[in-house]
Amino acid sequence: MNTLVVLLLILFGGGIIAYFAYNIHKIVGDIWLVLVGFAASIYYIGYLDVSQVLNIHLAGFVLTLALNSFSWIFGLLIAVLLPLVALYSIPYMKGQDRLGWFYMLFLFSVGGMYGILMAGDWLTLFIFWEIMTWSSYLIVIYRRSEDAPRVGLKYLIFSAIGAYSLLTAIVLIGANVHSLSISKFFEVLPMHSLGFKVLVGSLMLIGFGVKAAVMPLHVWAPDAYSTTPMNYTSMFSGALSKMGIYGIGLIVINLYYHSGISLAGEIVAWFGAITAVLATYYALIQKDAKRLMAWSSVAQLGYIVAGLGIGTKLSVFAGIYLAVLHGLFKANLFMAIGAVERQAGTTNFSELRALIRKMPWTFFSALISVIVLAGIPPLSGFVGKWMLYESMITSGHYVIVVFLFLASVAGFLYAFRFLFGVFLGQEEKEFEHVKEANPFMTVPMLLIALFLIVLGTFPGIMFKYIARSMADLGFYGVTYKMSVLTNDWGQSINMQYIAASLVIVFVLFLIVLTWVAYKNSRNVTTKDIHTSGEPPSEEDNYHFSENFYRPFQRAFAFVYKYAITPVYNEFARGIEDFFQYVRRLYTGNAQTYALYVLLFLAILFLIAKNIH
Amino acid sequence: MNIWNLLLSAIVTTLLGFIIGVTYMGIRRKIVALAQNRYGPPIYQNFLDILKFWSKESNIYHGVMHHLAPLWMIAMAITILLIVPTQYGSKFFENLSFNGDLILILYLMPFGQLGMALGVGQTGNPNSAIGVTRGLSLLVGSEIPFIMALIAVMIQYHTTSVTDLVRIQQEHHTWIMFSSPFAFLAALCVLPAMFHAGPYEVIIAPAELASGPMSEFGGKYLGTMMSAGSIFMFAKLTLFVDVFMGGSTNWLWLIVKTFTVYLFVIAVGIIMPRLRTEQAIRRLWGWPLVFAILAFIQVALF
Amino acid sequence: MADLQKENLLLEVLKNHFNDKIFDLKVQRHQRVHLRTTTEQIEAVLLYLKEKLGYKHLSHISCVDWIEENRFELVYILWHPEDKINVLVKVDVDRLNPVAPNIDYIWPQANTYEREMREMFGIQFPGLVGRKELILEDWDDLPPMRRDFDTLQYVMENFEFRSGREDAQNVRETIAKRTGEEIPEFAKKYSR
Amino acid sequence: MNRAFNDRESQKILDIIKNFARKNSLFILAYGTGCGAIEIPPTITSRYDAERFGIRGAATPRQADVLLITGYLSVKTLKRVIRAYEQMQDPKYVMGFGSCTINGGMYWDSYNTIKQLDKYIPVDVYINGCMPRPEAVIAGFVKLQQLIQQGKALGWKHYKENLEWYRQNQQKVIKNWRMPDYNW
Repeated sequence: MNTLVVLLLILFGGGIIAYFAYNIHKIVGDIWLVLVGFAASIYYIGYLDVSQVLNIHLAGFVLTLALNSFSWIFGLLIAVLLPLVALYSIPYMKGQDRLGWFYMLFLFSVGGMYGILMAGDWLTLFIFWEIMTWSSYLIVIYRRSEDAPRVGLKYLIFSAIGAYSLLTAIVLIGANVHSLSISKFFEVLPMHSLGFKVLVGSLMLIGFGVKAAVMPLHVWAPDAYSTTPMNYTSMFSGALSKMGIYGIGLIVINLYYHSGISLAGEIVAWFGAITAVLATYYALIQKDAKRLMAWSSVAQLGYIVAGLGIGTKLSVFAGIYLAVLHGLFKANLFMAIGAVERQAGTTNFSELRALIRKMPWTFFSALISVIVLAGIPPLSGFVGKWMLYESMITSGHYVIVVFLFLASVAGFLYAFRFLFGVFLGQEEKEFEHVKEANPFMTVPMLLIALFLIVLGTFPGIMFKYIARSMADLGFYGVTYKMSVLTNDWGQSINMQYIAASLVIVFVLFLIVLTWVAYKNSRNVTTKDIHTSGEPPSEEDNYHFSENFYRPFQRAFAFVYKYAITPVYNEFARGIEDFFQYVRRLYTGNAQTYALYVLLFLAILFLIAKNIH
Repeated sequence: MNIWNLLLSAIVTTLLGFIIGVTYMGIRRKIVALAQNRYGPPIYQNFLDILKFWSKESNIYHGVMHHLAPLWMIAMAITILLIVPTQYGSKFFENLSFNGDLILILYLMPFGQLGMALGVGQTGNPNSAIGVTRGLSLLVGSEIPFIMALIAVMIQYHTTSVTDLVRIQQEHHTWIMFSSPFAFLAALCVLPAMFHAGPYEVIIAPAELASGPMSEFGGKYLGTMMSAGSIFMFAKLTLFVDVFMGGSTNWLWLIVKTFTVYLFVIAVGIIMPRLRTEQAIRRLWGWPLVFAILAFIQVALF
Repeated sequence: MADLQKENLLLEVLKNHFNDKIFDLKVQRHQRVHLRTTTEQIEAVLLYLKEKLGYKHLSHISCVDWIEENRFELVYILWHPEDKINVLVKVDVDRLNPVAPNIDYIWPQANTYEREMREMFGIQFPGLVGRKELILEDWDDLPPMRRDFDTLQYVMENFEFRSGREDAQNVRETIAKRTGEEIPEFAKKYSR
Repeated sequence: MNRAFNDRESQKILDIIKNFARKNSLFILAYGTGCGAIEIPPTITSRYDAERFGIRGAATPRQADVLLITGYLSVKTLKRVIRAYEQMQDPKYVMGFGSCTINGGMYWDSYNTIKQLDKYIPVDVYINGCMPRPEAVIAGFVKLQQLIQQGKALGWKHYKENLEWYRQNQQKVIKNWRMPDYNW
């Protein structure tokens, strides 16, 4: 039997069974979920045959399932995250109702992602794209919180914009190329006119850009990421957004660079860079850990899009590397936030204080992830950042690299904001009872953290797969070494020496300092600080959480004043109003929407065929 | 590369960097004193300070991150000193200069700052946290013109390695400060901010924030931090000299060059009054950014 | 000396308005008018002075402990910025039951003075808002500015003197002895 | 190697080095009570330049070596002084300025100021005067330096050993003792 179909069956069948299993008992459902997670993951890594192709003839269309090395690496990311998130979900979702429904949608969306990666033709891609979108939409509104309908609506409207532009592009392809096969499309593309290429490319980029949250289309992302239950957000931001990156990668490299319109690719890169800068600037004024990390996701995806948009060998390499890495560390960070939310009951910076002593393991994994996020050596984030910057400098994109540097330096600010706001500062009585999260939650986080540490010194572990996937994008002869990075001008850095130097000095002084200081050490509380002699009373708390970056905000007032959104909000509100109006025509039932999408698809195809 | 040779040269370089850095700080105090019409402390005063901090008997421990805070600083400082080429052409003092480049150094610099920021956060002192936010905000101000200057140099000479830059300057008998003057000017303007000296000392502001990030550190922690600060300062000076002033082939010449640059920083620090954070950022994004853009234009045109 | 036209005019106005509710009216000297009233009338007098006559500024409220006459004397010192006249309004408060009206709705700054008097003399101002402690901390003895509070005794009980101060002389007595001055009896008693 | 450190003679040499560093690097925490606070600025600025002795202001008790009590000390400030003193790291020294810290001075019969500073915290050096001028302050510092070099400025040890006595005295004047406990 075709291994690709088996994987999809595991996920979709597992999803349906999970629905019933959770209706029997929670424990049955949990066991089933973990089983499905591990089964899908092990099956994907161990038994999947990449060379297999399956053609399904359906109503005059040929639906193709085929995996290549480029999509395999994104599948690998999902395969790594899925079992860990499944383990994490067991304690995280304790006490929630409609778990069967939730996990069915969860597995469906994962199945949808795999379907997208396996799609060999545009129609299959679109079908799975919609499955993924719908299941994720239903998860966004799963929690029935106050603003869930609004957030869900926002997500849905942007997804609809993306889906329709994708569909239009597919119809155009169908009408002009007479084949919906993805590989065939890229083969014959150079023969087509410039206008066709730009039009199809732009439509596709809008479609994929929605999921990748590129700047004009990102509005849904911060809300949706922060409203969804955190165990799904780690998949949402970690893996689902990478489907957009996957699509952008396909389009930018194959459509723009291999058919001679690299300017368009650079425009995409510019969109990515601006996304990175502005999203970073919004991230650091957020007052909630979830929203901060949601904005940070948008910013990080901006880097990846910029890397793919530049289109040199090293930058695409860096883009894919960062995409996989972002999936890992952002999933880890959302898991950590989820653990904090579950244990302390809030993720608001003005309420949270000093959880480091209470939740040391969560802090550790969050710390590692934040270091990776900030791109500080010697951890793995730096490897990606280095390749990205060097590729841009060596290819002469020096203005765009300044923008990315700006985003990344300002990224330190929100990285510290997050760690300080949640884990550091003065301890509060209210959080005395807080305990470390369940091992089912911490162990997956720590596993990812460990992997991120190792990857810093030995990035070659992952380079192997990325180099293979580069061949599928048309970059042949990508060389890599275990821990030596080389740029296009031939300069190289050796991560082993750097890491060794840092670690040796660190450990040496740690031993000396601990040995010297241990004997007469006085453990003090966070209340015993310099307060000009005034002894703080029980109820005093000097935690610093309001107006955290006030001077920064003042200095960059113009960014917040002009670039934020009176206009943009109006635009969004207008769209929402419009949608509200449109909504009245329909029943408001999700199935009806799905029906409409399918109807629209059918009508478009009919029109397209008739025109021809 | 012989590992023992590397180790030995690393230790020698670190010790020399420490001695020179601490002496520079003492000289700075002396110069500031002379400018204020005082006699001032002896130039070895900072050695005594560090020794005194290390001979403190008791130790105050706020938590793990607090304990580790000075270690991030010193690991970062020493690693940067090892990556920056101190002696051009010397086989012995090669250190790690072929294993790192400018981007790595730029990214190593916040390594210590963020590590310290975490330790500072665990003490729970609001003054320290305010100091850290100021420091990080200032980082955005100073880093961008500096990075732009470096990128201009990198693109002009087609290399991202400091060692290569030194080699090019030594072989062509020129200094980059003459061949790309705008990049040099931009970097020079933000140099005081990189040292948190001169008008950009709002981070530690003793009268206002009780020395900001350091306010809960004392004894051995502060001693380690001061040592790390001295080494880091010398490493930054060496980096500046390597990139813009042709590096050096012996220690004496290196000392002369770095001290000249440091004298500039001290002079600016004595003359200029302290700026508020947003003023500092605006100032750093004023002329330095203009110079950096001119440097870009120079690269693009020539 | 300057003529006391303005001061006398003010005296007339006050006399006409309040009749016998105020007494002891006199012009002490140039730019200074003195009057006395009761705790019942003090608010009306102060309000009248502020709203009608333009004594906008409350310079100070002070308290004098007349322990022999068993009363506290509150002195409200007002200032007219244009006419340049100080008015001293004095009120007597019973020492055993020291209650005076709270006037911080007339001048907000009165709040601080009243809190200080509450702390230092134990005078109660009904409706006075603010922490109980203003200057002292954890004070549980008599209010320390009262004259029946013996500071030396308190010091002897709570602190210890370093030896070597025993031969310290009373400066006032020494000078008096040297010059042959007679120190009156009351001054001796409360010479501290 | 181990013997060398435990050996009496070498221990002494190590102590001499340590004390030399300690005496030449005094970070002061000026607790500006009373009129003595105004004597500090001239002492450390251009006219008298205390920095030539290695004396330098410290911002927080954690970094400081010397606590200066510059003048009369009310009971309310005593509480803060004790806290600041206990936050300092060993070895730490205290200097009392002026006659008020010695025997109450002109506030000898004030209900609210303490009379003998050394009953509450250990004082290493007193400087006489009302107020001592900067010359006297510097003389006091030189005296403190001599004591440190000789290893006699051991007020901090004394405080630790007689903590109960000090606590008793402190709690006698500070009625409402709401101070965090210290684990020595």
